[in-house]
Amino acid sequence: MFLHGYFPAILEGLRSTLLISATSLSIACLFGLIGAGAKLSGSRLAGLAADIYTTLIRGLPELVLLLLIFYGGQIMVNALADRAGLGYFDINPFLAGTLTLGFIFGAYLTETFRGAILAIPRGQMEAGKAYGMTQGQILRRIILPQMVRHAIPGFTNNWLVMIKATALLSIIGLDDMVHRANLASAATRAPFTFYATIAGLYLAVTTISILLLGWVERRFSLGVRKVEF
Amino acid sequence: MLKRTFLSAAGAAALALILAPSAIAQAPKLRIGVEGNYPPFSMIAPDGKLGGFDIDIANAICNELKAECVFVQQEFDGMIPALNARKFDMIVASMTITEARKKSVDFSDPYYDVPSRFVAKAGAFADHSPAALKGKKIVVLRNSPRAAYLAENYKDSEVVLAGKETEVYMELAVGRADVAFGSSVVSAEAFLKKPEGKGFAQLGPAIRIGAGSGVGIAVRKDDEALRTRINAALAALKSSGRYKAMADKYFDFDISGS
Amino acid sequence: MIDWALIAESWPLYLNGLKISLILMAISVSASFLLSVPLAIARVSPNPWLSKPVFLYTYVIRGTPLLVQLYMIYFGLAQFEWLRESIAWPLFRNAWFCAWLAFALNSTAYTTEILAGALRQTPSGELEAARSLGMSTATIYGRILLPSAIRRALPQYGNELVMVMHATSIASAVTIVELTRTARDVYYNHLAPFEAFGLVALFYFVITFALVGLVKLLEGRFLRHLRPMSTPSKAA
Amino acid sequence: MSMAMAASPVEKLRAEGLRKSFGTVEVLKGVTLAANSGDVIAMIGSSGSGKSTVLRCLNLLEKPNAGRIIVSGEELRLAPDRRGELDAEDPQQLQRMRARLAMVFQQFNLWGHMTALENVIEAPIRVLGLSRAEAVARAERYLARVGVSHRKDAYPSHMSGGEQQRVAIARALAMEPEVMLFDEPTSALDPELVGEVLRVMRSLAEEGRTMLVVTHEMGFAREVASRVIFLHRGVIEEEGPPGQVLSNPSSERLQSFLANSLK
Repeated sequence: MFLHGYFPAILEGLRSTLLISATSLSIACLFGLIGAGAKLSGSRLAGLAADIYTTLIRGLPELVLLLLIFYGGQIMVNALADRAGLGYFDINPFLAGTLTLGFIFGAYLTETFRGAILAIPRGQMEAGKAYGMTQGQILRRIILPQMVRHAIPGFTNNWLVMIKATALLSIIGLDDMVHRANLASAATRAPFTFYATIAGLYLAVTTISILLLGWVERRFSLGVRKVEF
Repeated sequence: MLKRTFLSAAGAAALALILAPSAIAQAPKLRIGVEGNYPPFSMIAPDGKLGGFDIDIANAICNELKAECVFVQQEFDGMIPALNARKFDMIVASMTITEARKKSVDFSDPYYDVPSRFVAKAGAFADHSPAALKGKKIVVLRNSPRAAYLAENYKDSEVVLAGKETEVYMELAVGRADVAFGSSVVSAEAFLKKPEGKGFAQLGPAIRIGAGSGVGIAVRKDDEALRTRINAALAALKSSGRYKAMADKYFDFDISGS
Repeated sequence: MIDWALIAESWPLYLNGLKISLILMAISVSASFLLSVPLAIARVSPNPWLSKPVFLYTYVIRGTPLLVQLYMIYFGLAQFEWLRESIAWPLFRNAWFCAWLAFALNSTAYTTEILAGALRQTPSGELEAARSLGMSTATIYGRILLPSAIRRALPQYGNELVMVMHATSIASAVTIVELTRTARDVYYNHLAPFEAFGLVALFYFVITFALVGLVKLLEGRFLRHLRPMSTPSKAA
Repeated sequence: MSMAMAASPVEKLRAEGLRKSFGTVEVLKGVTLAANSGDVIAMIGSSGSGKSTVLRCLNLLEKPNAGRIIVSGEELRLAPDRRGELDAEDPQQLQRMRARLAMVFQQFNLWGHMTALENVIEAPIRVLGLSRAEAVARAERYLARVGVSHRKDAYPSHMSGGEQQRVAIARALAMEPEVMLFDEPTSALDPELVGEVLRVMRSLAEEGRTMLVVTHEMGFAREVASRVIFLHRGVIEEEGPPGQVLSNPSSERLQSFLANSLK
C-alpha cells in the first residue's frame, strides 16, 4: 500500500497545515497593519507599544512564544473568567495556535508594512491633501494600493517562513502534517519515508507560493510602470 | 451608527467563536485527554481513528454517564498541565497513580494495573541491578514515574528521556540506548512481538512503582463530582462483566490488578 | 503572583540549559560559516555544474521546516539498516551529532545565500581593478571579493546568528535538554507557565540582544568604510 | 600612420589588428598602435568610438575577437574560447602582463573595504611578491608623489573624487608598470577636481613615463601628449603629433569633432 496506507492521513494533514497557515496569515496581516499604523501614527504611546511588541517577538524563539502564549494564554483566560464568574472557556486549539502564530508574524509584517508605506513618496499624500481628499480616502485610494507592491517581497518571505513555522504547532498538539507524520512513523517504523514525504509537500507548497507571489509582484510592478512611463 | 453596531456584533461573534463557553453546569460533552502512542492501550490508525484499551474504557464511561466523548490528543508530557488549563476534563492515558501527581490532580480508582519492566538485547546483561547497568544508557518516557524511579535508583546509568512510549522502543531498537524501561505490557505487545523486537528480551522481573496503586483516570482537583461519577461508572463496568470483555479483546491475562 | 521560590530553585537548571544552547549554537554556526564560504563561491560561479547543485541544496533546505529536517536526521535515518550497520552509525546514534548536523546544514543554506548575495553586490569596477593589476583568481577572492562581501553581509549575518540561536530551541524535540526543554520540564513539574516560560524568555532575550550588540560592534569595526563621515566629503 | 610606427629599439607596447564585437555591433575594426618608452599617447574620439574598448582589450578586461598584444617584445599568447573571443592561453602569463600595464579607471574602482594605503600595497604584495614593509615604503612614496599622503588611512567613500583618483594613480604607480593605461580618468570628477588629477598626470608625463590616455581633455592632449590618436567608429582616423593633428586636422570628421569639443 502506498505509504503503508497513511497517504490519505498525510494529505489530511496537509489540508490542515494549509488552513492553519492561511488563517495565521490573515491574523498576522491584521496585527501587522495595526502595528504599522501605530508606528506611523505619530502617537508616542502607540509607537512605544508597537516597538515593545516587535522587539519582544523578535527577541524570542517562536517555540517559546508558542508555549508561553498557548499555555499561559489559556491560564490567563481561565483566571479572568473565574474572576468574572463565567465558568470556564475553552480556547479551541486551532484558534489558539493560529492566533499565536498570527501574533508572532504580525510583528514581522509590522516592519514589512511600515517599510512599504514609507517607500511611498510623501509628496503623493500631500498631493492628495492638496486636492481635498480625506485621510481615509488618501489611505484607501493612494497608500494601500501602492503599499501592496512594496510589501510583496517582504510579505512573500514572511509567508514562506510562516508555513514552515506551522510545523512547530505539532509540538503543542495541533493535528498538522508533521503530527500526522509523527503518528505514521511511530506506527510503521518508517520515519524517513514519512518525514521525506512531508518535506516534499512543504517544498511543493513553498514553490507554488513563490511562483504565485512572483506573478502577483510582476503584475503590480507592470501596472506601475505603465503609469510612470 | 449602523456600521458600528454591525462591527461590534461581528466582534462579539468572533469572540464567542474563540472562547466557546462549554461545560457550564451539566456537560453533554466530556472532553478526554488521550495519548495515542501507547499501544495497545492507546493508538491511532492510518485513518486517524483512535483505538486501544484506554479509548474503549473512555467510551464505555461516557456511555455509562450518558455523555458524548470528545477525544483530545495530547503528548503525554503536557497531559496534566493541559488538564489543569482545562483543555479537557479528564485524562484516560494509562497514567500511573503516584503521590507526586496527586499533588496536581485527583485520580479515579485504578482501571488497570501492570508492572514495569526492563528490555534489552537478549543475554546482553546478567541482571537488571544498578550495578549491572552502570554507565549504560537507559531510555524511558519523559516525566513519567518510571523516569523518576530511574533517577532515584540508577544514578550511575545515563537516562535518556523520550517523548513517547513508542519512541522508547524505537531508541532501543536502533541502539541509541542499551536498555529500555517501560510498561511490561507495551513492551511485550508492541515491541517484542514485532519484527523490530527480534533479538530483544525482557530483563529481570516485573517492577511495581508507585506502591502498586495502578493506573487511574485523572481529573482536576476541583472536580470531585466528576471523579465520583467516574468511579461509579468503573464499578458498574466491572460488575457487569463489560470490563472483562473489553480487556479480553487485547490481553490473554488479567490486567485489572485486583 | 510570581513564584520567586520556584525561579530560585530552577535557576541552576536554566543555567545548564543555557550552556547547552550556547554550545549547540556555537558548533552549528562555526560549521555553517566554514561550509558556506566555498558554497557561496560556487553559487555565484558562472559554471552551472557548480552553481546549480548549490542552488538546489539551498532551495530544498530553505523550503522545508527545520523541525522536519531534524526529525529526518534523528528519527528518519535510523530507518535504514545499512546505515545502522555502517561505521557512521555511532555518530548518527548520538542526538547531539544529529542536532548539530541538522542545524549546521540548515544554517549553511541560509548563510550561503546571504554570502552569495553579498558577493553579487561587489561593484564590478573593484573586480576589474584587481584583474587589471594582474591578481590571480585566488588572490582576488581571498583579498578583494570575500573580505568585502563578508563585511557587507554582516548585518544580515547577524540576523542569521539570532535565528540559529532561536532554532536551538527545537533541539528539545530530540532529547537534548537545552533552555527550552528545561522550561518545558519546569512547567510540567510545577504547572507555572509564566514562571517557566517567562524566565526562559528572559534568557533568550538577553542572548538575542547580546548577539545584536556584538554584531553592531563588529559592524562599527568592519563597516567603517560604508558609513558617512561627519564631514561629508564630495565623491563624484 | 606608417610614420608614427617607425621602429624603435625601446618599444613598450604594441597592439596589432584589434577587433572587437559586442553582439552584432563591431566596435573595433582593426586597431593597430604602438607606444615607445616615454611616449604619452592621447586617444580622443567621440563617445562610442571605441577608445575605452581599445584600452580594455590591451589588458584583456574585454576579450578581443582578433589581434595581437605585445608588451616589451613578449607576445601575449591568445586562443579563441567557446564564443570565438580571444582568451589568454596561460592565465599566469596574462597576470604577469597585466601587472606591467597598470590601469587607472574612470570610476577609480578603489576597493571599498580597504584604506588608501591598503589599496596601494595590496597588489605589490600579492602580485609582485614584495614584503609588507617594502610595499608600505613604496606606497607612501607614491601617495606623497600624487599628494594624498595625509589621506592614507581614509576609506575611499570618505575621500573626494579627486583624492580617490589620485590614490588610484598611486596604486597603479606602485606596480612600477612599463605602461600606464588611463581610461578617461577625469570624466567622473566634478569640474573643480579635474585640475588636481591632470596636474599629477602632467608631472608623470614629464618624468618620462609611458602613458596611454583615453581622454576628453583637449588641453591635456595638446600640451602633454607626444602623440594623439583620433578614433572614429572603431578605426584610427588620424594620428600624429598634437600640433599636427589638433591644429591642422585633415579629415572632416576630426574637424567637426574638434569644433564640437572646443565649445
